[in-house]
Amino acid sequence: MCADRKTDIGPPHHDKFLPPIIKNNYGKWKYHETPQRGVLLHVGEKGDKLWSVRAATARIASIETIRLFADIADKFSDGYLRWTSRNNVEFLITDESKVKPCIQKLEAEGYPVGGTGNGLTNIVHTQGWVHCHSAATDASGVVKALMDDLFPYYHDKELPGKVRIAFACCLNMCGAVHCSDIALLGVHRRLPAIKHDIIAKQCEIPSTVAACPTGAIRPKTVDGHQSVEVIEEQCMYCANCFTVCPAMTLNDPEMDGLSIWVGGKVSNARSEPMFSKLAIPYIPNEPPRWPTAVKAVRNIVETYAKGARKFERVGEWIERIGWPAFFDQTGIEFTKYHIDDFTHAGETFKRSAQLRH
Amino acid sequence: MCADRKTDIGPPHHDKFLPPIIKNNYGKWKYHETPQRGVLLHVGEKGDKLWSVRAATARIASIETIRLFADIADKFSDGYLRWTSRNNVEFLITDESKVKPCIQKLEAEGYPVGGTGNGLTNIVHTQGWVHCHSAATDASGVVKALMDDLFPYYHDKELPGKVRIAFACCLNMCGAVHCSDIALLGVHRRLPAIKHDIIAKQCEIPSTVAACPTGAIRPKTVDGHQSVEVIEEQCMYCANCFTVCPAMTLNDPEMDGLSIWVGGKVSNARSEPMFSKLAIPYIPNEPPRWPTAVKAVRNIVETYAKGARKFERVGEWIERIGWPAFFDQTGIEFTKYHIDDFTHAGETFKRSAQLRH
Amino acid sequence: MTERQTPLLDELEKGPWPSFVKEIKKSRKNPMAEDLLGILERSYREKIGHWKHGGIVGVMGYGGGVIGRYTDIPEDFPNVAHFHTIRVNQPAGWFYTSDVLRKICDIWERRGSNITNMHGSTGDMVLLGTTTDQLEPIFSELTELGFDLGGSGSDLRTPSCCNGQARCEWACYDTMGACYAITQEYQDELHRPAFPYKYKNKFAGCPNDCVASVARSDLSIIGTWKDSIQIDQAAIKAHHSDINMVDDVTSRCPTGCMKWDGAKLSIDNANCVKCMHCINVLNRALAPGKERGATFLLGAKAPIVGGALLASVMVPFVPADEVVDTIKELNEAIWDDWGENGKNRERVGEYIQRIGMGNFLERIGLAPVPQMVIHPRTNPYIFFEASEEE
Amino acid sequence: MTERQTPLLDELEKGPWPSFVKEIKKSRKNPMAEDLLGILERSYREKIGHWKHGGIVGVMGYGGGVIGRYTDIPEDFPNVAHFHTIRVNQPAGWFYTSDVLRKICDIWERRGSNITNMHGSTGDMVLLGTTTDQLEPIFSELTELGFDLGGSGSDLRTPSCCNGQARCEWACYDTMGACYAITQEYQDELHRPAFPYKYKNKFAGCPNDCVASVARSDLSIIGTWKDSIQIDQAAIKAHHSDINMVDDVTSRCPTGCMKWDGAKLSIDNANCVKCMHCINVLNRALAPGKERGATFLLGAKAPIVGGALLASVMVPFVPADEVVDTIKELNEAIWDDWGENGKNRERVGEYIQRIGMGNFLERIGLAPVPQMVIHPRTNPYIFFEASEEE
Ligand code: SRM
Ligand code: SRM
Ligand code: SRM
Ligand code: SRM
Ligand code: SF4
Ligand code: SF4
Ligand code: SF4
Ligand code: SF4
Ligand code: SF4
Ligand code: SF4
Ligand code: SF4
Ligand code: SF4
Repeated sequence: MCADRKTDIGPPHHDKFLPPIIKNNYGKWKYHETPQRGVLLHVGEKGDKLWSVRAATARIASIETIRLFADIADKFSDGYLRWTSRNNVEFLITDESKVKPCIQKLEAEGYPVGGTGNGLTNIVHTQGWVHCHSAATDASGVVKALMDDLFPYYHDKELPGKVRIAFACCLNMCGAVHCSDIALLGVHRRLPAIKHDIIAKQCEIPSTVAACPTGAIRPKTVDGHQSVEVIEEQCMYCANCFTVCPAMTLNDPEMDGLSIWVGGKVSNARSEPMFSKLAIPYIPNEPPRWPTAVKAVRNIVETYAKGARKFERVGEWIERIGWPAFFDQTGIEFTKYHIDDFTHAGETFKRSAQLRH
Repeated sequence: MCADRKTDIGPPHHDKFLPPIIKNNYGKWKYHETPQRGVLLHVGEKGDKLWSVRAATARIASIETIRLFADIADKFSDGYLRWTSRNNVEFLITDESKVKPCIQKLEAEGYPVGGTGNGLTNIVHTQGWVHCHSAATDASGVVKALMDDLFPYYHDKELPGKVRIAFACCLNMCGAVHCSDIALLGVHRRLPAIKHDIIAKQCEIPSTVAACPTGAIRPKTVDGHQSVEVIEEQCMYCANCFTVCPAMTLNDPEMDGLSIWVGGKVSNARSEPMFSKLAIPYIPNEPPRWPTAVKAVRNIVETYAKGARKFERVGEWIERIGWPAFFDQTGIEFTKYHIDDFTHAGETFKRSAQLRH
Repeated sequence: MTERQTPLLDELEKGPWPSFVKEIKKSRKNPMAEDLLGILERSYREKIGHWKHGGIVGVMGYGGGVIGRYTDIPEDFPNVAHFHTIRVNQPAGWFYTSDVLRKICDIWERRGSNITNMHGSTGDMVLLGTTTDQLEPIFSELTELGFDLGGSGSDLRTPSCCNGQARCEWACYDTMGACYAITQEYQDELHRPAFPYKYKNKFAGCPNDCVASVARSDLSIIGTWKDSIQIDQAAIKAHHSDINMVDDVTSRCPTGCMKWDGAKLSIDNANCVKCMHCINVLNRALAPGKERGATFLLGAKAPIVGGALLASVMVPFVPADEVVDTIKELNEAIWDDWGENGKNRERVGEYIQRIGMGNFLERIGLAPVPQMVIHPRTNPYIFFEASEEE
Repeated sequence: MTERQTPLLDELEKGPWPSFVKEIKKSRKNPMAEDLLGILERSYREKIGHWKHGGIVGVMGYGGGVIGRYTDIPEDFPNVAHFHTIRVNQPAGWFYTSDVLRKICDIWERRGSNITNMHGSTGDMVLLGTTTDQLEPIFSELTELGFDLGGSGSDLRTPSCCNGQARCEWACYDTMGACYAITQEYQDELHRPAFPYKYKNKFAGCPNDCVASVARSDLSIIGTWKDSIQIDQAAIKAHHSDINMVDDVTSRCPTGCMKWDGAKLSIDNANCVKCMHCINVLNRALAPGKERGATFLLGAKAPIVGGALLASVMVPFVPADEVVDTIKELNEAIWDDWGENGKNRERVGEYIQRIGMGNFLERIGLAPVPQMVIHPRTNPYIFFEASEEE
């Protein structure tokens, strides 16, 4: 270790990367407009104008692509660019005449411009089969298939309000799946396969037992090995045991798949933040293009587009029309799985006679 | 046992006790009016008219009083009368000219007429020191003191909406305390006193241990007796152990008292049924007239009367103005006890930035 | 026997509200009432009750209907050494004639304390205080008069109902008829506790729920309707003097499904949730629809042990003429399952939460419908069944 | 090395949306990328992932910032036998220059897979796949460039923020400044996991919460204001063509505190809950008030173990210039208590529920205020304290 090894320096100060117009107008923006989908125009108190051109990315970015973005930035936005909180890239342009050419260039390279205003933006998602050991499904592939299908809603077609889709490949939910207008979530449906021969070596049995939220795991000696057993009726396939102990795997080619959730949000606009709620408990994994999942999401988006009022988020729309109408209008089947049966289940029961008949 | 001992005959059929006008108009009433407070006029489809004169009772009724009501019924309502679901008595009159004299007679005897429409009606309450072994406070005495103080709201003064007060002398809540506009609830605040010497004889130790919702009770041998101990931090004085085991008493002259709850309702009108929420965690028992409790309830009623819109129930008013405003306007102190810490506590935390500042 | 001094209780004779102290004093010639006054004065002084846990007392063949009660200071108050209450099953809707009331008073004068509760909060007529030896005679005189005992213990508790069609224009089914029918049908369940815990049925004729059924009964049957609210546009004018159509009516509709254009009221009935508010306010002009029936809700209870519960929707709509049969089906299916599998002192509402609503529905043979929930689950902890495997 | 056939993945090159398969193929000259394609094609065929639980790998002196990853079929894909990710702490607001990006690409070309995630869902720049021996060199080149690693494991995770005052007229405090200050302040907590579990800070400039802080960070700091919304009545006209003042604005206000009389907009600011809707819609005419600051909320998390949580209000309002200091105070008070008493893998939101909010507040020295709850408790299970005895 060399003497001048740097540690704990933290990230570079953002000032280094801010274009002059932003430094000059920091905290002094007056209003914004959206001259066209994918373009934001922010106007400063003194009239300074900043055009942000927002383009889609696959989130996974090759260094070739990052270098391409760097070149585009050099050409149109004085070398300044940023990413958004949802994996879009934005070019920060001060010269209005460069806005259209920048858009053209991006779209020509396969990075379509859009995602602002009321409609779809990029999907917040996770690693999937590209990198994670926990994944009950792939992430990037489903996202790609979905966004291809819903593309117009990103690019030019409006929806009543913002629709935020999120994707997570397992119940750890490394994304905003629990609070999204529409969420896709990888699910397991088979009991943990226990490697009895090695579990005692790889894992601490007591902490594995303790990891189970429902108490389904019990210590047990199997074929002379110190191991555990899982009570079938008590397992809901959360894979928390697997997170703690690699010798209990949940991944399964036939039983794994996706669930779909709707009606969450995080903004405080109009309504308070809301959790996503179960719409479809299970759809099988259908690589490479997950047609059933894609069709299911399109159906929800289109039913919403037809029924919602302006600005209404998916959850607000459903609250207004009622869940029975949501299931009715989408044709999605309501099953016993939709009725919560975990710790706070009773808080979700309809405890009133206020019903549409 | 004599041969003709009757059992399982059930209650008499109500037909026996219905006046002819009700039999003729059963299911055929058209509308009603309230010609004056305490009087309902129901009009049948064919124009038949029934006046119901509603009078207060103490719920506790001596047979002398019941005989008095029987006499009044004979005189003014052809012998027909009923009680309501809230311990008022109603005289069912078909001859309009008998309405006023009936009222005069009732009030002269000390049974004031009122309780209809938007205002106060009788308090649903429980046994208290008159009969129950569990009571942390008396019932009838507090109710009497309260209704004396709030009397005009029963008799002639209007409130924005119906205000239903309920009273229960312990956490068993033998009343609608959990869903009342204003509720008074007897509370214990001292650990169960355990009769170690007799507990094993009087109670089953395992079921006593199991009765505790928080698991505060553990088996323990005390002075050679098989008994139990209570972990202080885990006890919230619910007295469920006492219900199961008389050798664990909670009653305590100094520590027992009352709590006050607000904002519950059961009707579906406008808003869905709601639970009552904690307003004041503890007020000492102050027999005979519980002045602190009476003042506290009056304060809530009057703050509500000032602030609520027409038809608004207490809970609806508070939801509209917000709980901070409720505490502010009533001057009631908000403490850590107001924040739920039981099983579903987290569901009551404010999980949004929507706040008035 | 000399009358006791009761300086504290005397304070409660003052004021305009009917005084329970006066009621007890009115009964004073009865030594039990005199001792009750004394013991209560003592409680007022000492700030503590003087009653003991009740032993099991009752009438032959019944497991409920009597609450045994003894004082802990019988030496001072021998006349309330035993002071049991008798729960007399009230007639549906609490209707009486002067005649029948007098006969009850006569029984109670001879055999009890002279004091009653009209009524207990489950709905029974509560005869307050007698001795063990009087129970059987009282029972026999009551049955002679056509009355029977109500419930107590782990049984079907005395059903109760609002006065419904007897005196209310909004009743969507015959609450009193249903209450009577159910009470009669289940005399055995009412008198012989065999459940894990108590079980209550209450009947309200419309969503105003004047018997608090949604909060106070395990099975709550609330009248409602399916079709459109009946509107008499002309009659709206009758209300005009005191009702502001927007402030008081349309803006208070929970779903905003009403419009008032200054002359005409229109309702988007598909979005009406049958809350009753507009009908309550405009009672001469509006009425529930003609296709009437009831919503069934299950599981209400007081807080002990897991926290209070309101009842939740089981069957969104049952036509009026099928209400009684559906109650029987549901009660029996529930008793079969909960009766078998419920833990001791576990109300059905708690039982459902323990085993899961989905499982419960399967066991009692009801199909899940979205009306049962405020919203579908938010957690991803789904107990997928093995049968789901393909 | 010959390029593999990837018929299934090739299907994902089609269509208008940017293709991650193309991204990986663009990096194909890097053998790691080539093997990633191969292993992914295999997963697509077999419908199962091929990654193993990560071992503990990292850079010297740090306990986080690297996620160890190994394939379970190294024999077939030796180039991804090790395939660790590096979490690089992004600059606040994700602002970059072309220049700095190219330098990062250069490092990654030499020492990694050529593939990145821009960005990970906590906010880091994620360098996707390298080998253990490269970790230290990469770290040294990154720090040379002025970058450092982000968090992983049971530490303070990489804080993130919306672009706030840099490019948004609504930011009520300097989110980027606060994010930077906090990240720098807690370098030790970020790099050396010492908590019971992960702990996240996110900064949103206004209640629109463009970083989803209320759902995804343990401590969420959301900008807001105290005084009245600034109204430019004249500017409202600018919106008139596409905005209906009643349907789109006033009727959508959650508290109904706005009135539009056809010419003038008035707001009852005492009842405004700062939801942002009207400002969002009328952004040329309305603006947050001038007395700005932030609301602090605590406890959000994903479902494992007890179910997902949104953050809940801790401090209703902190003036803008006290935000950073207050975060420090709160973070440190929380870490002292939860750090000491939290169970392993218990997020602070779960911890609070276990020990009780009232107790938690006492321990961290905050006074309870009604803003913290939707409503006061409904159950009567109050843990009265002995100190309450008189
Ligand atoms: C760039 C970005 C912040 C950043 O620092 O990266 C951003 C920027 C803006 N947001 Fe946002 N929001 C951004 C993520 C979010 C998120 C977070 C998320 O989706 O994960 C939310 C919360 C979403 C939710 O509730 O689930 C969010 C909820 C809003 C809202 C509230 C919308 C609503 O009605 O609920 C507004 C107001 C509006 O759109 O009028 C808003 C408005 C805006 C404005 C208009 C603010 C401004 O004046 O600059 C910006 C342009 C919005 C647009 O896209 O039309 N932004 N915005 C994020 C862009 C993400 C993307 O690439 O699409
Ligand atoms: C008499 C009455 C109160 C009154 O003054 O009116 C009453 C009195 C008692 N109730 Fe009750 N309950 C009475 C209506 C209620 C109600 C209200 C209702 O039915 O609408 C409730 C709340 C609703 C519910 O069922 O949850 C109620 C919830 C309880 C509970 C808590 C049950 C629970 O599941 O949480 C207990 C405790 C128990 O059962 O061990 C209880 C227990 C008791 C006991 C038997 C106490 C005991 O442990 O032995 C009381 C006997 C007192 C006595 O001295 O007579 N009583 N009890 C009511 C019955 C009169 C009647 O038959 O009409
Ligand atoms: C007589 C009684 C039913 C019975 O069979 O005994 C009854 C009778 C009527 N109720 Fe009720 N309600 C009766 C207890 C209730 C209860 C139960 C309770 O309080 O425990 C409720 C639910 C209260 C709650 O939500 O907590 C109740 C909620 C209503 C409502 C809804 C009020 C609201 O805005 O929430 C109405 C509608 C109205 O008042 O316009 C209503 C309306 C009525 C009407 C107007 C119905 C009618 O057309 O006859 C009756 C006269 C009301 C009045 O007092 O002005 N009744 N009513 C009960 C009288 C109790 C008493 O002595 O005061
Ligand atoms: C890389 C990333 C997903 C992505 O593709 O972007 C990620 C990846 C992993 N997360 Fe995550 N989490 C990532 C953001 C999140 C988020 C979102 C956020 O921070 O806004 C969440 C939900 C919010 C939260 O904190 O609750 C999240 C909730 C989890 C959880 C559940 C934590 C909980 O309390 O419920 C786990 C399980 C665990 O910690 O054991 C988890 C565990 C993991 C592990 C380490 C899996 C494991 O058990 O080893 C994943 C490593 C995957 C890999 O191959 O790299 N990850 N994780 C995100 C971090 C990138 C970055 O630093 O920017
Ligand atoms: S959601 Fe699960 S599978 Fe996906 S990246 Fe996170 S931990 Fe891995
Ligand atoms: S998957 Fe979840 S529920 Fe099943 S055994 Fe593992 S930890 Fe328990
Ligand atoms: S509330 Fe408690 S004390 Fe009062 S009657 Fe019921 S069980 Fe007895
Ligand atoms: S009073 Fe309640 S909490 Fe305390 S020991 Fe008894 S049962 Fe447990
Ligand atoms: S519940 Fe409805 S039907 Fe019954 S009395 Fe009340 S208002 Fe009338
Ligand atoms: S009954 Fe209630 S929901 Fe239906 S129209 Fe009237 S106010 Fe609206
Ligand atoms: S959270 Fe508010 S301040 Fe931050 S970018 Fe979004 S709208 Fe602007
Ligand atoms: S910010 Fe929201 S709450 Fe405030 S006035 Fe505007 S719409 Fe209403």
